[in-house]
Formats: sequence, structure tokens, C-alpha cells
Amino acid sequence: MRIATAKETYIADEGLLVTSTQRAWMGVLLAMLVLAPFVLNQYWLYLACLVAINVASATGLNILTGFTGLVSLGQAAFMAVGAYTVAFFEGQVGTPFLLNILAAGLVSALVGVLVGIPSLRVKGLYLAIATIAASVILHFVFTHWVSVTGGVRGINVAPARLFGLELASPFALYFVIVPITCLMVLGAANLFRTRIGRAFIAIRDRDISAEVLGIPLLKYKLMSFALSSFYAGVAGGMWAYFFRVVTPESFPFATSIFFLAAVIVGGLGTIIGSVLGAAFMTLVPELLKYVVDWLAPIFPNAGAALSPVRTIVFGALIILFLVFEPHGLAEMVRRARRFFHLWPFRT
Amino acid sequence: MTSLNRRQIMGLAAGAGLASAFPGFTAYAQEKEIVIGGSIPLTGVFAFAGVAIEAGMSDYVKLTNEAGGIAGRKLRLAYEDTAYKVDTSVAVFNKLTTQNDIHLYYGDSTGFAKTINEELNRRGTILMAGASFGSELNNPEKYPFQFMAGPDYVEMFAILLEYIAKAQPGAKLVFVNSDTEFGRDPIEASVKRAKEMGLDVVAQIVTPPTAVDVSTEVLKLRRANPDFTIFHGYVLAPLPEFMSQAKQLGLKTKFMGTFWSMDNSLWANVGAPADGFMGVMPYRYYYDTSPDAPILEKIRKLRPTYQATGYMQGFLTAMLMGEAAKRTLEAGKELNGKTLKAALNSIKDFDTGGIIGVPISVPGNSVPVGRIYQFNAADKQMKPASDWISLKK
Amino acid sequence: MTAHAILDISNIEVVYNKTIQVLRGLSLKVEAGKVVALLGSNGAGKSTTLKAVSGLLALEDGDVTSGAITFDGAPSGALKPHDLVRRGLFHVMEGRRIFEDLTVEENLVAATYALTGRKASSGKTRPTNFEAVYEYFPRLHERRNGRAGYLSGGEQQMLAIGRALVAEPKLILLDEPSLGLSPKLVEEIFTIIARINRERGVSMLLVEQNAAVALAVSHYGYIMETGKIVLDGPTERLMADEDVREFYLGMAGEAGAKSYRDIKHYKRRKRWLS
Amino acid sequence: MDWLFFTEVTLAGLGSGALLSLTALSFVLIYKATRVINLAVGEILMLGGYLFFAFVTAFGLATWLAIPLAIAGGALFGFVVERTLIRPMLGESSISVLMLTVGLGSVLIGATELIWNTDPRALPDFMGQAPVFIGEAYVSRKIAIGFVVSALVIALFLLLFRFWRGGVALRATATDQAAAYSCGINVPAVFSLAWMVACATAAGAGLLVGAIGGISPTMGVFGLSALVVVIIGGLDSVLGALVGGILIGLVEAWAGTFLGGEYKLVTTFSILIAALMIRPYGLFGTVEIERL
Amino acid sequence: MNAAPASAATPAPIAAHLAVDGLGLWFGGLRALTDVSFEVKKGSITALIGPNGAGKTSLFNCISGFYRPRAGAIRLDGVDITRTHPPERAKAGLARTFQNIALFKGMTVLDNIKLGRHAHMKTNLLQALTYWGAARAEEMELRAEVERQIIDFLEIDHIRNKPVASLSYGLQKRVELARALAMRPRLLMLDEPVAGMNREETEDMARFILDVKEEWGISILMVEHDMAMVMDISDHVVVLNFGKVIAQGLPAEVQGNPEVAAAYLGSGDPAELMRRLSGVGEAA
Repeated sequence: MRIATAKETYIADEGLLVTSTQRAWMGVLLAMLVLAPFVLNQYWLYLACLVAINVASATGLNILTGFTGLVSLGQAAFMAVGAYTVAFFEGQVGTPFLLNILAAGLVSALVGVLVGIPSLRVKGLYLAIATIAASVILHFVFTHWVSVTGGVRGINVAPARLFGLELASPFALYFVIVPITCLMVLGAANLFRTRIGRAFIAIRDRDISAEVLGIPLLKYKLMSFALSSFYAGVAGGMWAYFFRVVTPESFPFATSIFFLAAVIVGGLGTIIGSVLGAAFMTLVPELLKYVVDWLAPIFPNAGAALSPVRTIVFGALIILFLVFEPHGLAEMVRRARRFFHLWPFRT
Repeated sequence: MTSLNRRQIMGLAAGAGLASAFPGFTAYAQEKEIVIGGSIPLTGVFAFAGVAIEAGMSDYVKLTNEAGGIAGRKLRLAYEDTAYKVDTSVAVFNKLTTQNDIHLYYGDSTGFAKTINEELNRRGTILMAGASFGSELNNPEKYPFQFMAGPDYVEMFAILLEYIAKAQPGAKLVFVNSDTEFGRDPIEASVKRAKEMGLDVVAQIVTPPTAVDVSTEVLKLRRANPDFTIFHGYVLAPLPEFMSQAKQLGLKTKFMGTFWSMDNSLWANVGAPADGFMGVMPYRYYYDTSPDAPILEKIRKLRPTYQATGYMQGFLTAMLMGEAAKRTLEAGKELNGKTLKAALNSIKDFDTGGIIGVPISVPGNSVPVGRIYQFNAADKQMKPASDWISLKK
Repeated sequence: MTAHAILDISNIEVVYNKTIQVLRGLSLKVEAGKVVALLGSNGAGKSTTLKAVSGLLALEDGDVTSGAITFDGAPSGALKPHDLVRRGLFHVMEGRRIFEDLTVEENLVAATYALTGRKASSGKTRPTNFEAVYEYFPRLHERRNGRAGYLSGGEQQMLAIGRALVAEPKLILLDEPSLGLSPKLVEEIFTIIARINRERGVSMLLVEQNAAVALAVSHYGYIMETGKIVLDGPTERLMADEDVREFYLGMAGEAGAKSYRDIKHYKRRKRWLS
Repeated sequence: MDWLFFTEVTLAGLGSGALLSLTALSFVLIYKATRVINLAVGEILMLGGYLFFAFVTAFGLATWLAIPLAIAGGALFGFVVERTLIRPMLGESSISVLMLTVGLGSVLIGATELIWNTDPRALPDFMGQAPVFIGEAYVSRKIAIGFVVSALVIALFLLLFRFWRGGVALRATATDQAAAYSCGINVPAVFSLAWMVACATAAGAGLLVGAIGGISPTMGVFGLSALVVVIIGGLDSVLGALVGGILIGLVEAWAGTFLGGEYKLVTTFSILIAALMIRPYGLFGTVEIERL
Repeated sequence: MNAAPASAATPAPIAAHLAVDGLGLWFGGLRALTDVSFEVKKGSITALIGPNGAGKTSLFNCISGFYRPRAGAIRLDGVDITRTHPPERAKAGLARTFQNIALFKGMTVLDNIKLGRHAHMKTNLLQALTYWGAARAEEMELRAEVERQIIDFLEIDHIRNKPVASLSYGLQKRVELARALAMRPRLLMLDEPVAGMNREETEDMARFILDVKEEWGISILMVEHDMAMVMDISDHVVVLNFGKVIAQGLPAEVQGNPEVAAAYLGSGDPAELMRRLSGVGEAA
């Protein structure tokens, strides 16, 4: 980030991080991200990578659903397209790692554009259901286009290689996945400082008047679909390298629900919301496991008996956030920031 | 200034709280014990099996520890729920293996077995078995550190076909499978095998994974009019409806299933329409009082009510793992994937204490033994319909 | 005032979202059988006043925090909006708020719920008073089976008032009936408003930006600014008031209408209250 | 072409189509009154099945008593959900409320697993076994009964909305709550009623579906097919639910028989997309008026 | 600069800024517009009046491209734009406000105004994601221009960072005007700019409209029912009834036209109305 000069006052005013405090905190956060792999054990690194992958995908979905107002229940399918692309390119073409990730994003974006075509005519919840239809059709393709997808058995993916190094452990992959995700989140934040981001929001708020104001609807709706599924595709591609096998069951419909829930819990239409929401929803089940562990001495069968509780907690979180905190974690963070800004003078 | 200090204190407190909430930051003490890790589906579509598997494995651990453990070392089961989702299973695997010194692992699905295989091969420290009898896993070259405590799905079909070929040579068959990886697994190979055995597969019916109403499939079945109908890829639904409709239509076909649809209590709940359902079962049932089954006696003492088939599967899997560990340690070798697998493959004519009615060997990745059972609605029990069938390679 | 007041608002305060105060001690009365105009600038709280009376405030997270509203001799505060309607208080909301997806006649059917507990015919899908509506508004009869969303603005306003007629109320709250209507239609609608008042004895509380036409049909008028009444009186008196003439009727002193072309830049707003 | 076989397949399709219509009706009722797509319909269906199961097995009630009780349980559930969850969400975006019902479905599944564990179960038989023959064509008895019940219920609702002004109240409430209030409509009562009747319908459908396919915590996926039905039929149309249900039932039956079971889902969803491209608000759905 | 595609038809001589020629529009059997022709001269205010349902909004929608007319042509500076899409028209210099305020509720005032410039900007997706060089420069230029020319002009600097939803009705209308101005219009279309405003607020808006015409040199086409304002500030008045032009000319001419009075204006005099109304009760 450049420090504003007197000549460029508007640059300072429109920067992503306006105050020096914000910049300082961002520095701390980045330092923590760099140091994390040397402190955390393999399990937490695994989770960190998973969170990063989910953040990338949730950010994409938030661009489409939170910012452009097009509800999609097909995010998992777009991720699957990315994952299959990686598996195919890695196994059959043999192109290098980063190129495959990029290809995953691009192929996914292409599919996203196809799925987005009905969005000009089909609106709101009808569109959401149309995206379910698209994911069913994609699932059918994954299962039956055996020569490319390996059918129900799926494809095993060789470990990623970068500069001659094999990236097989979460430790190694962390150094690729987390930076890619950071860049993608930064890209999304940048987007909403420009005319394209504004156009997306305009379409969300009132699409027909946006058109009269000079925004070609179909082009921008498709662009949003493309971008969102590009994010999903890259996330899916990283997923493929992370889990190293892709099958039609890898990305079930429940995953799409998961991402929508993450975006809602985090905060629709905010970048930080996608990050917080994806991290929160990924980590909550893990934390619940600890709760169950602590309860184990009291309830000997806690592991088995309390596990449906996780299903309940997942649902309850969605409900509670929607009812009590409809703007999600992002809003809570904002409130907390205001609180600390004023603290201790006012509460 | 005061406020700053207070803030710092709060920060420290928060940090401490965080550290205690995230055990990943703290090191774990190593104990002299053998840990069996487990990604077990206690929720989700496969939970009915997972819960039973967990029970079976912990009972084996308990009995073994009561008898002094394995080569003087205690067994411990460390598992977590996966909801039958691959990514959760992997997460559990990573978590458990960082927190425990694990050389034996139970995995929950074919998808997980395939996903984690690369990791197993890379580590070379763990021997894994699981709930999947996927035929693809029955390949010691590709899956050197995995095995299954029973026949793979193709072998299960083979056992059924062998029974049919003997009972009614040249019989007409219909295969019914669900449109999932699990359901499709053995179909192709088994159609070929049936042909080789002189059996006639007159139709294959595929049902969507979420099928509720099967009327049209029953109509198809009626047209094919087979002597035997073999289901695969289901737990229970929609089999009862399939069978009762077929009976209403006066079809004479005999219905058969594979291991995961052979649980006695599920069928006992179905009642009359279940009468005559047959299937392949690699283990004895809980209530089997054969004299050569002392383990079953012990199990009944531990758990006075019926235990599902998953229980036996979990129990035997743990037993084979224990046996492999025992043989490795007794040979004075270090526990790792290679030694454990070698020890496992050294098992020959092994007495399972009656869980399986014949002595077993583990030449490769599977235990290709099974028996045909048939449900008797009056007694609400699966009864043996054949002798134990061991497949020759 | 000697006549019986059908509506008596006394010193009410209204707060939105528990934080934003909109009305600050507002009082007004509507005498039975009269039309009362409520004028004021945007944001003064006119619509809020109507919603406070009809109970619709609760839907927008608003509360009457103090004061009392009496309708037809009984306090109305505790009553739900639909109960108030059934007792004869009908609110024709700003922007017409017709049911776009329903046909014209179905819109009228919806209003028959207002008759619940009052009329023997209340359960019928088509009570006789539809004829009265169609008599006032023959155009609605022509389009009775058409979708209400496709009516023109004027026809939608007619339908909104028609629904009020079906409900056979004692008091109608009218919020900006002239909004977006052509001068001629404004005259038509207000003629009918006056007819309804005179022929059926229905009292009305009328919120309007078009002060001239509002005062033309009213007997009494109130002018409000930032949440309270700043001026009130019989219509004739208000129309003679110099401030009302300048700021509401657009008359420049005694000379008559002033032109918009002559407006000065940076004109300071007249403060009604210091 | 084997016409008898075709007829039988068609009849079976009609039967399952009627069940889809009945479930779709539950969607429609709620959407009509509250503009909410209730994605928990499948789970409420499941709840109906489990309630019946519990009444018969755990409490030992007779089936004739357990059936109305299970349906009443559905109504009670609808009442509670509407009061505690849906009403506070008034005015929120439709996607938020949609996700709320997704959360609700998840909670229901978890609760069911907690109480009844995850075993699939068969419902006690309350329909009898003897097959039904129409001419020479065979129809499963359960399917036939399901068809008759569904057809009667849907016909009842069609008549109700034709001749009873309640239908107008429902739609008026959905279009504009404040305006509905101002017309004297008891809006909270309409909301409650819609949810109660819809959930009772779903619970009833759950009995029929459970009787045919057994009950399990995963049986809620049936709701997804019903969702396709309402999208094709139009979210706010009872007639659409009927026609859409029959259509999807037939398509599924034909696709499953003549193409293979694995083609069922993909065929119905392809038809869904095609239908939406031609009629974005479904066959009988109300077209929203767009204005600048 | 001119993005409108060249028409195959020979362009009409540039007599008018906007020329509507023989426009016809019908939905099914319903005729919304029939043979509507009129012109908006450069630097003038033209008012479009007529009864509700006369087709004013349909005509506006045809001009801004939301509806496709079935007959006739629309020309902007001599270029036929009848078949172009709304965004292209916006780029060609056609801006409008809406009868029911159509601001974007999720954005601040500043972003709403910036959005108006959309069609004139060039940042592509890749530049937007990186926010490098050209993209940032373009945004900064826009910000400076919006601040200097529009926010100051319309006196809305105190609300620039507020979400539009929190603004009063009158301010929202002003922000909408600001957004339209950000579109760099050559022709500004205002749909009932003072509906729902009282005299005082109407005066404010009238002042801004006159300033836009005089200081920015933008031509204005407006639909409005407030006859006092229409007659005072417009240079040319077009009257529609049943989708046809029944009169047009100078305000005074139109006002005196008996057909217009009968169809649209009514008595036009509150005093007269009051006299009539007081007789209503007795007459019935």
C-alpha cells in the first residue's frame, strides 16, 4: 500500500486500508500467516489449508450471491469442475502445477458462464433452483464421461510439483494455497473499488434500472458467474492437489449449502464476511469435537451419541445468525471495532 | 496508561484461552500403547454401520486389554466421527495421526481409502482397513498398506454366484444396483463372471441413489422374470418395497443382497415381506450359538442385546489388526506399514474365535470367505442357507 | 370543539428502531363527519402519524412511546391493525399498495375481511357493497377481472379507495391520494373523496402534498413540521395565512401565484418555530 | 412396444407423481402466503413419518389414531416454526429465509438422528398388501392409495381456492403485508394457518412416502424432487403443483424405465432448465410485474 | 466518442437534439402509443404531460430502451437509436431518473453517483482485480470530477459517504439527479422529478433543473404533473392522451387548448374546485 501524498488525496481516501492502525493490523496478520506453518502441527496446518481453500470458494460465491444478488446453489459443482480439470491436466496432459490451477479456474469460469445464461430470464429463487439443476447435470457428466473423469471411481491426482519440489504435505501446500487465496481475496476487494464491482452491486439492488444506467445486464451477470466460478474452480483445483483424488462424490450438494451458509454467516456482500464465514464454518465442527472430547468423561458414549449434535449445530448456527445477526460476522467485527475505537470512553 | 495495561492483560488472557482451546499448540506425551485410529461415520447415511463398527472395535480393544494387551502393550482406540464425508475423514486422519502415534487405522469409505492411499504410501507407517469392500482396493500393488476384513464386493458376488450355480445351474439373474460408486462397484466384473459360470444375467436395473418409489423398477423386474435378483449398493430401503411389490405381482424370484444389507435387526423390523431374503455374510451373527464360537459368547456377555453386522466387521477388523501387531512385535520388529502388512499376510488358517466359521487366511488385501444366510420372518432371524464358501484365487 | 371526535390524538411521541424519534408530542382531532387535512414537508412525520393511528407502525419497528390515541371513543393503542380496521378505521396507504397479483375484484374481496364481525354478509365472497364501489368508479367495473398490477396509476388509486369503501369505515386515513396523478384525475379523485364524505358521512384524515386541493376538500387543517403541529385551524383561516400561502400554495404575498423561474438561489427555509 | 408394460409404467409414474404433487402443495401453500420457499419440506415429511412410527411403536397407538396424530404433529410443528423463526424474519431477503429453512432442515435431521438414531426403518403397514389391477395393468396398492389420497387433497385445495375467499387473503398477505392488514386481514393468523396446513400436508405426505419407501433421516431428499415440481408448475400455483407433479412423475417413470435409473434425475433437471428458459415463472406461476 | 452504431437509414438533418418520429407501441391488442412524433431542441426543457395511462411512461421507456417500439424511430443528434440496447443509449448520452426512486440501496451516495459514469469508463475485469495503473487512475479521475462538478453543484457534500437508504425522500431525488448527471448526458430525462414534494421542495428541484439546463447546457425531457412548475420552467410542452399527441407548443398555447383542458387539466383552479365540491353533497 502506498502512503498518500498531498496530490493524491483521493487515493488515500479510497485505499483498502484507510488508517495506519488498519495497516498495522494487516501487517500483524500477514506476519502470523507467514509464521504459522512453523508453529502449527500437521493437523492445524491441514485445517489452515482447508480454510484457505474454502475462503477462496466462499469469496467467489459472495461475489455472485452477496454482491450481484444471484443466488447460486451450484458452488460445489463449479469446484468439482476445477478439481476435475486439475486431475485431467495433471494426469493426462502433464502440464505444470500453477498452470493447471489457472486452467481449473478458466474451465470452471467457462462452465459458470454456461450455467449463468438463464440468469437473464430466470430470477431470484427460480435461478437458485436452476443452479441446482446445473449441478445435477454436471454430476451426471462426472459419473458418465468415463474417459475424462474416470466415472464413479474418479481420478487420483499426483502430488503438485513446484520448482522441483514435491508438495505433498499440508506444510508444503500451505505455502502455495494460502498465498493464492490471499491474492484472490485481495482481487475481490479491489474489484469493488472499480466500475465493475459497482455494476455488480447495482444489478443486485435493482437490475432493470441498472441497465438503463449503462450496464449491460447479461454481460455483467455472466461476468459475475464467470468470476465466481473461476474462484470456485481455483479452489477446487487446490482441493484436488490437497486431497489428491477426485470422485463424483467429492463435492456433494451439501457442499453448496455449506458455502452459502458460510457466506451468510460471514456476511453477504462483504469481503471480510467471506473470509470469516468460511473460516468459522470450517472450524466449528472441529471445535465441537473438542467439546465432545471434554464431555467424554461425563458421558462415556459422548462421541457416538453427541455426534448428531454437529448436524444440529450447523443448522442452528445458520438459523441463529439469520435471526439475530443477519449481517453476519462482518457486522460483529464492525461493532467490535467501533467498541474498541471508543473504548473506554463509551460502551 | 491504565487502560492500556488493562488491554494488555486482556490480550494475554485471551491468548492463554486460545492456546488451551487449540490443543495443536501443545505437545503430546507418548505412551507405551498401540493406538488404532479411526475415521468412523457416526452420523450421515452410513451411521447405522459406523455406530456398530465403533462398538465392535472398542469391545475387541476392551477384551484384549483385559487379557493383558498385545505383547504387553495396551490397545487404545482413537476415533472421530466423519459423517461419511471424505474431507472430514481426511481431517480426522490428520488430526488423530498428529496427536497420537498411530500405526493402525480404520477408514470409513472407498472414497477415503483411495484419497488417503497416497498419504499411506508416502508415510509407510500405517496399516489401514475399513468399512469399504471396494474391489479396487483389493490390489496389493496399488494399495500396499490396506486390507479389508472380508471379501471385496466382486468376491461377495462370486460367492453368491457360486451358490446359485450349485442350487440352480443356468439360472436367470437380474442385478439391481444403486447409482453410486458403492453400487456400481462389482456389476461389470460380476456380469462377466456369471456368464463364465453359465448363468444368464437377463437385466440390469440401476436406481437413483435417492429412490423411494420403485414401482417402475418392479415392473421391469417382472418383465425380466429372473430366478434370482441380486441387490447391491443399498442398506435397506428400497429393498422391502421392491420385494413386497414383487410378491404381490406373484414373482417367483429369490432376492439376494451383499454384506451391508444383511443386518438382522433391520430386516426384523421389516417383518413378513422380508421372508426369504438371502445374502452373503462373511461373519456369524450375534445370536449364533455354534459351539466353536467362544468369542460370540463373550460378546453376548458384554452386550446383552443384538449387535449389528457392522459390529462383527469392526470387531474382526480390530482383531486382524491386533494379530498383525502382535506378530510384528513378537518378531521383534518395529511397527510400520510394511512390517504390519507382512505380518497380516502371514496369517494362515487363523481361528477367529468363531466370528468366521472357518479358519481364515489373508493372502492379499481381502479375506475371501462368506456364507449365504436367509431371513426367516417367523423367527425374525437370518439363518444359514449354505456352508462357508471360500473362494480360490 | 363541541362535536364528537371520532379520532383524538393526544400528545404522542413515536420512535423508530428504539432510537430515531419522529413524532414529538403531536396532538390532533378529527370530528365525526369531517375531512381534516394534515400538511407538512417530506419527513415531517405525516405518514408516521397515520401509521401510528392505524397500528401499522409496528410493522416498521416503530413504537408510540407516550401519549394516547382514541378512536371512536375507545383507546386504540392495544389493538392490532386488523382489529382497528374491523372497527371501522381504514388506512389507504401512500403509494396505493394495491395487490398487484390479484384481480381488481379480488382486491375488493380482500377488503371484505374488514367486515368480519360487523356484517352478516362478511363471509360472502361478493357482498352487495361492491356495486357501490363500481358506481363511484365505473372504470373499475370495466376492468374488474383484469390484474390490478396492470391498472394505470389513477385506476390504482381508485381501487385503493374502493377497497376502503368495501370496508364501510367510519374514518378513512388517506395518505397522498394525488401522488403521481394528472391534474384532472386529482380533481376527479378529490371530488369522489368529497362525495364519500358527504354522502356517507365518513370522516377523513387526509395527508397531502398538494395543499391547494387538500384544503379545498377539508373542513379543518393541521400543518406539521419535524414531528409536531405548528399551525392549525379551519380551512378558510389557513388559506388566509400568509406563510401557508407562500410555502404551501405558492402565492407571493397578495399578488397571487409566483413563478418557479423567479426562485432565488440559496433561499433560506422559513422556520415555523424558533 | 409392449403397451401393457407401458401402461403399467405410466400408472406407476402417475402414482409417484401424485405424491410429488402433494409434497409440492406444501411448498405452494407456504409460498402463496409468505413468499418463503421452505426447503425443510423434505424434513417435515420425514418428521411426519417418524411421528407416526413413534405413535405406533413406542406408544402402541392404533394406526387409525396415529395417522391423524402424526398429521396434527406436523401442524403443531408448522405453528411453532412460523411463530418462532419465520415471523422474526419478515421483511428479510428471500434468500435469507430460504437458508433459514435449510438450517431448520439440518436441525431436524440431527434431532431425528439423536432420538431415533440413523437406522432406516419400515413403517408399520396400514394400507394392506393386495395388489390393484386396472384392467390388466398392475398398480402397487400403496401407490394407488397414495394417488387417491393426493388427488383428493389437491382437489380439495383447488376447490377451496376457487370458492373460498381465504385464497385471496393468502395471496393478498403474500403481496403486501401492510396492505393486507389495512384490509382487515389478520396477517399473523394467515401466516400461522398457512404454515400449519402446509406442514400438516407435508407430514401426511410423509406417511405415504414412508409407507412406500421406509423412513430414515435421509428421506428428506424427496423434497428436492418436489421442489423441481413447484418450479416447473409455478411456485404459487396449486394447479401447477398438480400438473408439475404428474409431469415429473411420468418423466421419471419413463426415463427410469426406458433409459435407466441413472437418467432419472438428470432428465427431470434438464426438463426443469428447459421449462425455466421458456417460462421463467413456471407453467402456472404468477409473472412478476417489472417496472422501471 | 459516439458509440451508437451508424444506422442504415439516411440520418435526418440535425435539426433537433432528440427526434421521436411516428413511434408506435402495442402490447397484444392494447395500443400504448400511436404515431407519436415530437422533438426536443438543444438546450431546452421539454415537458411531457397527459393523463395517467396516456403512455408517458411507455414513451420514456421506449426512449431509454426498456421497451422496443413496434413502429417509428428515435434519433439522438440525428443518429437512429431505435434498435440499440439501453446501455448503448446511456453511452450515447441519454440519462434518466425514475418515477419511483431507483437508487441502489446497498451503496453510498458517492458510489451511486460514480455508477452513473459506468458506460464511459474502460477498466476491464483483469485491471479491476489488480487495481493497477489505468484502473486506479481512472477511478481517481472520476472521483475528482464527481467531487468538483456534481457533489458541489447539488450541495450534497455532507452526505457523500452515507448509504442512500438513510436519506430523506427529497435528498434521494437529488442524488438520483446527481447520478444522472454523472452519466455525462446530452439529454436528461426526468420522470416526475417533483412528485410527492411540497411547494418548498419543488422550488429547490426546479432551481436545479433550470441550472442543469443553463449551466451545463443539457437538454431536458420531463414528465411531470405539477402544472405550476411545468408551465413555469418548460420551453416546450407535449401533451399525450390515449397514446397520441393531442397538442404541443409553448406552455401558454397548450394551457389554452380546450382539448388539453378537457383531457388533462380539469378546471386547474383550486378555488373553482372548492366551489364545485361544496355543492357535491347537496347534489347527491
